[in-house]
Amino acid sequence: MLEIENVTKNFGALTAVDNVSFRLGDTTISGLIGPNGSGKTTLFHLITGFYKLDTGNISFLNRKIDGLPPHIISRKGIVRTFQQTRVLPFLSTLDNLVAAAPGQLGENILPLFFRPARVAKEEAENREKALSILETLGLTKLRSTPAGDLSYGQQKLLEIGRVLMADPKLIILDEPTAGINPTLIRHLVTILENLAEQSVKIFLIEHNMPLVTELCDKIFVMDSGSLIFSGTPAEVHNNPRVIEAYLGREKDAAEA
Amino acid sequence: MKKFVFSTIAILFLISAGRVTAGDISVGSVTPLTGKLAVYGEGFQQAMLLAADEINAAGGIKGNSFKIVFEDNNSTSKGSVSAIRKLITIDKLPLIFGPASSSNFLAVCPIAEDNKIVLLAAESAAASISKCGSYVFRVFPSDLLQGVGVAELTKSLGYKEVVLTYVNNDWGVGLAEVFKTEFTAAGGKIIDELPHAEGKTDYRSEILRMKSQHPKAIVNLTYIKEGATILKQAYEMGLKVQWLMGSASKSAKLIDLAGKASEGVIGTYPTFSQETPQYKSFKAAWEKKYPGKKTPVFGEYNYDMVKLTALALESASSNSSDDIREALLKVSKGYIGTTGDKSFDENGDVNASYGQWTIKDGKISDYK
Amino acid sequence: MTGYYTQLIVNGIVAGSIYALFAVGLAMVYGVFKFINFSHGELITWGGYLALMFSSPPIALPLYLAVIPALLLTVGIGLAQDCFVFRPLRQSNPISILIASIGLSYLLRNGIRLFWGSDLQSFNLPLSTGIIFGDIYITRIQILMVLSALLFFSILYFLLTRTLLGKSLRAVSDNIELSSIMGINMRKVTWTIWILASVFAGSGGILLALDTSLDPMMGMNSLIKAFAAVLLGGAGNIWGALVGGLFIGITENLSVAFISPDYKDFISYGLIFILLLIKPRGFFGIAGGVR
Amino acid sequence: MDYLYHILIIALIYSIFAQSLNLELGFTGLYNFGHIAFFGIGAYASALLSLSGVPIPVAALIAIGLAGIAGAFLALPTLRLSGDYFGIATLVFAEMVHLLFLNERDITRGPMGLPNIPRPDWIGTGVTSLPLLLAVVFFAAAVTFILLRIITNSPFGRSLKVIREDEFVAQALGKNTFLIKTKAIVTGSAFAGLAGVLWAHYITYISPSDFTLQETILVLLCIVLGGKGTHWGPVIGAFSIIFFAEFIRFIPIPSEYTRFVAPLQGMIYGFILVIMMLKRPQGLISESRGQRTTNA
Repeated sequence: MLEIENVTKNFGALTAVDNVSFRLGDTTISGLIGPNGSGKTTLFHLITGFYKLDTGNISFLNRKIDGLPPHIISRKGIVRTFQQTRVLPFLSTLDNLVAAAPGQLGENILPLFFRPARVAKEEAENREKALSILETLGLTKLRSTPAGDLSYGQQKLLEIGRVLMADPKLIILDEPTAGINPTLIRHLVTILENLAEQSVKIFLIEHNMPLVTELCDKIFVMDSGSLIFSGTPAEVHNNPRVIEAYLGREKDAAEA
Repeated sequence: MKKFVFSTIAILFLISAGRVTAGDISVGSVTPLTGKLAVYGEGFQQAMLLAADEINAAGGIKGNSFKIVFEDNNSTSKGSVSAIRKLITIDKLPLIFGPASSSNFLAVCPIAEDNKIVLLAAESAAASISKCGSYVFRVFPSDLLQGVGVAELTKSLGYKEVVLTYVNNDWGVGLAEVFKTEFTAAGGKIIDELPHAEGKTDYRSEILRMKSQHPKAIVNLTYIKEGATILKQAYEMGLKVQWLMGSASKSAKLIDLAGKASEGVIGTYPTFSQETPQYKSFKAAWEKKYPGKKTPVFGEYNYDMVKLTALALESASSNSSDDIREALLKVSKGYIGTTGDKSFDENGDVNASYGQWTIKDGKISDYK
Repeated sequence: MTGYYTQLIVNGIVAGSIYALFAVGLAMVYGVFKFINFSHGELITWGGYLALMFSSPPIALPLYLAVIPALLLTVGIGLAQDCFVFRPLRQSNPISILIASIGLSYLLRNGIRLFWGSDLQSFNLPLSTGIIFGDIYITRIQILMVLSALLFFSILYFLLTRTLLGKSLRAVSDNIELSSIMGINMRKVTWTIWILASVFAGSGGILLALDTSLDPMMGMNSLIKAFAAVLLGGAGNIWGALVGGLFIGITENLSVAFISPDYKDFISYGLIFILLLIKPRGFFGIAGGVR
Repeated sequence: MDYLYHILIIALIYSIFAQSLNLELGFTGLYNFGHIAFFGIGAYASALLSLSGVPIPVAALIAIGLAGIAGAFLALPTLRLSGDYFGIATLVFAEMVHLLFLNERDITRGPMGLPNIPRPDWIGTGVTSLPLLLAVVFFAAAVTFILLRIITNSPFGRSLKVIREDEFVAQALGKNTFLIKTKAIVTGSAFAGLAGVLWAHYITYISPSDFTLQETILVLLCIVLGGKGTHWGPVIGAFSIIFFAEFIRFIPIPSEYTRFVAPLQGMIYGFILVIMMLKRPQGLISESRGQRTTNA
């Protein structure tokens, strides 16, 4: 469904993403791994339109999406989270979710005055949906707390919830489990697996290898901006280049 | 919220109640004590206070002491409107001295007219003030006269072609319009015309542009601050021309600021002889009250305005605006103040003859 | 006529070098702390007024000596700004800092009005015709202005490239969080920035006052141009500030030859507007992005 | 009483103006330092049209529309700029508009200003018109308050806040942030235009010096003091500031000291801004954090 062809992105002299090509087929949950600075997040920014690519093509459901602004890409069904959590701190937990509902009529000014009933109905439906997502996330009790007051892990969950609210076709998660405790990780895994059953595709960056192995059907490995390998978790574990990419770094780090 | 508003209002009225004490006869004054015109406002105020002191020393008005309630207008029209509303409603004053600067004056005109309050101006020159209404008077001659004066001066000096520059505000533009009409009608030619912004510190580009026209004379209708800066910078840039200026820059302050660059400037001003006993006594009183201070621009007009007002209040049959207005018209007939004859015409304007001033040896003197 | 244009360009360079002096302090503060300091203009004004105070009775120091306490006090104001307002606000949201700096600017400007009045003031320097090169006139003060700007920028260049302090300063403006982890003495760097910014602004203010005159709005008026210089040069970039300052000075002066001088400011503003639109991140753009 | 009417009218006009800026600054997080331009455009447009014989209500509506269009004109090119850059662009825009008022003398009469701006016949010009004027201005302020309250309490208002809190998140959630911000600026500008219209027909004389950066700072102070991003904040701020300014007139000060009053007042305003940011950045009223912000 997502095709990436010969994508390159330079920052000045630095090539962050170097001629990367791959496609996300029918795989339900795919992972993207690689050492720090290997260009994973940059690639996510390119897919979601936050960075403009220098060369190459990206298409989604057979339509070209590179060059489109982020909000259009989001409306086409690719919804993302960010590496560092980005909740809306002043808004309540519930509003964080309701705000994410796509295509709200009430987000235009005129319908507020000319079709208030319709806006109110839509708002009620969105609230209903948001409440049920809060239920799933286990955050119901915190619905009127400002999102900025939630714990880090809860904020991560809320971000996932926000993505769910947006009716995505493909979810892009940038390190969803970084910095949260094991109990919450299990909770998250359950949520993601449930999602996968509802035919939503997931593409995630993750450093937690056991988790990646458990969740993902297919794994892509990046190093220094290039895609060096792709395959099933088992294949990845046994691939010498991948091991070298990781171990090499660790060796360097140990010597430094 | 409500509590806050009401308590503020309550405090406002509480304080205002004791403001004008019995036994006083008060008039109001909207004066630019702050803001960009504060340079002048302080001088106006001092001149007015000088006159008030003299009036009180001479026994006040009908045995009551005379008082001027000053309200600052921050040199803006918004401030002027607030100030005059306060003077009219809270202090209930029948006569008010209007703010300097024609644009501020024009903003308060309709209010005075609507409330039938006598409004006097001592330095607002815009021609349109004549049309303000029957309660508005000014002891300062209209621009119309001054523009004609400058045009005549230019002609009499034999300049057929001049560069015209003026401060880009209501006063400058109004004056320049009159000058242009008069000068071109008499066969003069304006080679280049450029306004300069008010209150800047660098006019070199404007001067260069004037210089590039190689004029023999430049008519520069501007204020002290702007005038001094232009003269100084022109001097530094080697622009040697005859500068012709208006009355607003006729001040010792101009010489202070521009030094020898101001030497030789010729200008016009609504003339009044400095040899009259009225002027001499003003000058003496000024030096006594404010030793070491030079008489401010338009100070004499402010002084005359207050003196004339006192006369009108003295002769008015009551303290109502209408009576004061009547009295003012009456006492002004043939009144000779520091600045000459102050007889009001039907528009509330005074006549004036224009004299010529020049700067010689670092002093302002009459140009003959 | 060529003399006319040359003279306009010369004037532009003089004006521009002063804008650049103002801009560089703004740029340094922006570079490290990432906010636009509205009260920077007041450092300019205070510099000028303080020099006037020390050079006129009752203190009446000769001008070249009066500059020293004036600059010291300006630096004091700069450091006080940081100490009492900006340091406590460092973790606040950007709009709070911006509003606080607007408030500070208003406070300091009205302080000038309180002490010296709104009246125009000037140093009573002996007046003389400028020095003539061909048909170009330039005054001694103007030469001093350009030379000082050159000197200040050379010193700054040396400081930034040749000294340890300069290196840590540059590191900090690249990444403030990383630098504090790397063991750079943040307090020292902060002080340096404010001292440099105040000295540049104060000296520029004194020079500008010597060249023209003093009024409470002088800082605010020059500040808009300095902002423009910073933005044109790329925020946080010191050399950009120099180029931006000169560019604005020359453009606005040259424009007078072609359009009415009333629109002199209009042209430089319009230019800022257009250039911002074409190059939203200035001439020397810095890579920005999401994280 | 006239004086009280006058203060109330001025305070109400400023409360409209402050509310309109609050929509941009408080709710959307747009640092618009050129807001006075739209106040000025509204005032000039309505004054010029009504002086040339257009019926006043029509002139007022056109003027409000023009202010809104001018808002779009500012928004379209500048909204791509990030925070500080946008602030400078708006500041510069306002200075340019000011210079146009000052120098396009054939249209605006330049520094001479526009005197004798008419008022509707049923209001009239005399002293007796003040209570009626107050009623009209109060009505306008109330309408502004209600409309802006509906707008900000809606899903639209929520997306404004989403943009304020995190524009990237808004984009990632499919919000067309550019369009939404443009709408906020157009709406804010139109209401600023309304305030300008009321101002012009109340004072009946306008000149370019009424529309300067100074006024933007004053209205910024109103918002910050009252509480940005709240409904009552700008209103309370406007009333506090206007009443405070008038209150100072009643402190008996010997005339030789009056020249210190305005600088001190300015210093106090500046000090309040700084102290508010240090001690209570949310203003007198704080924006309700959390809770449900929508009821549409």
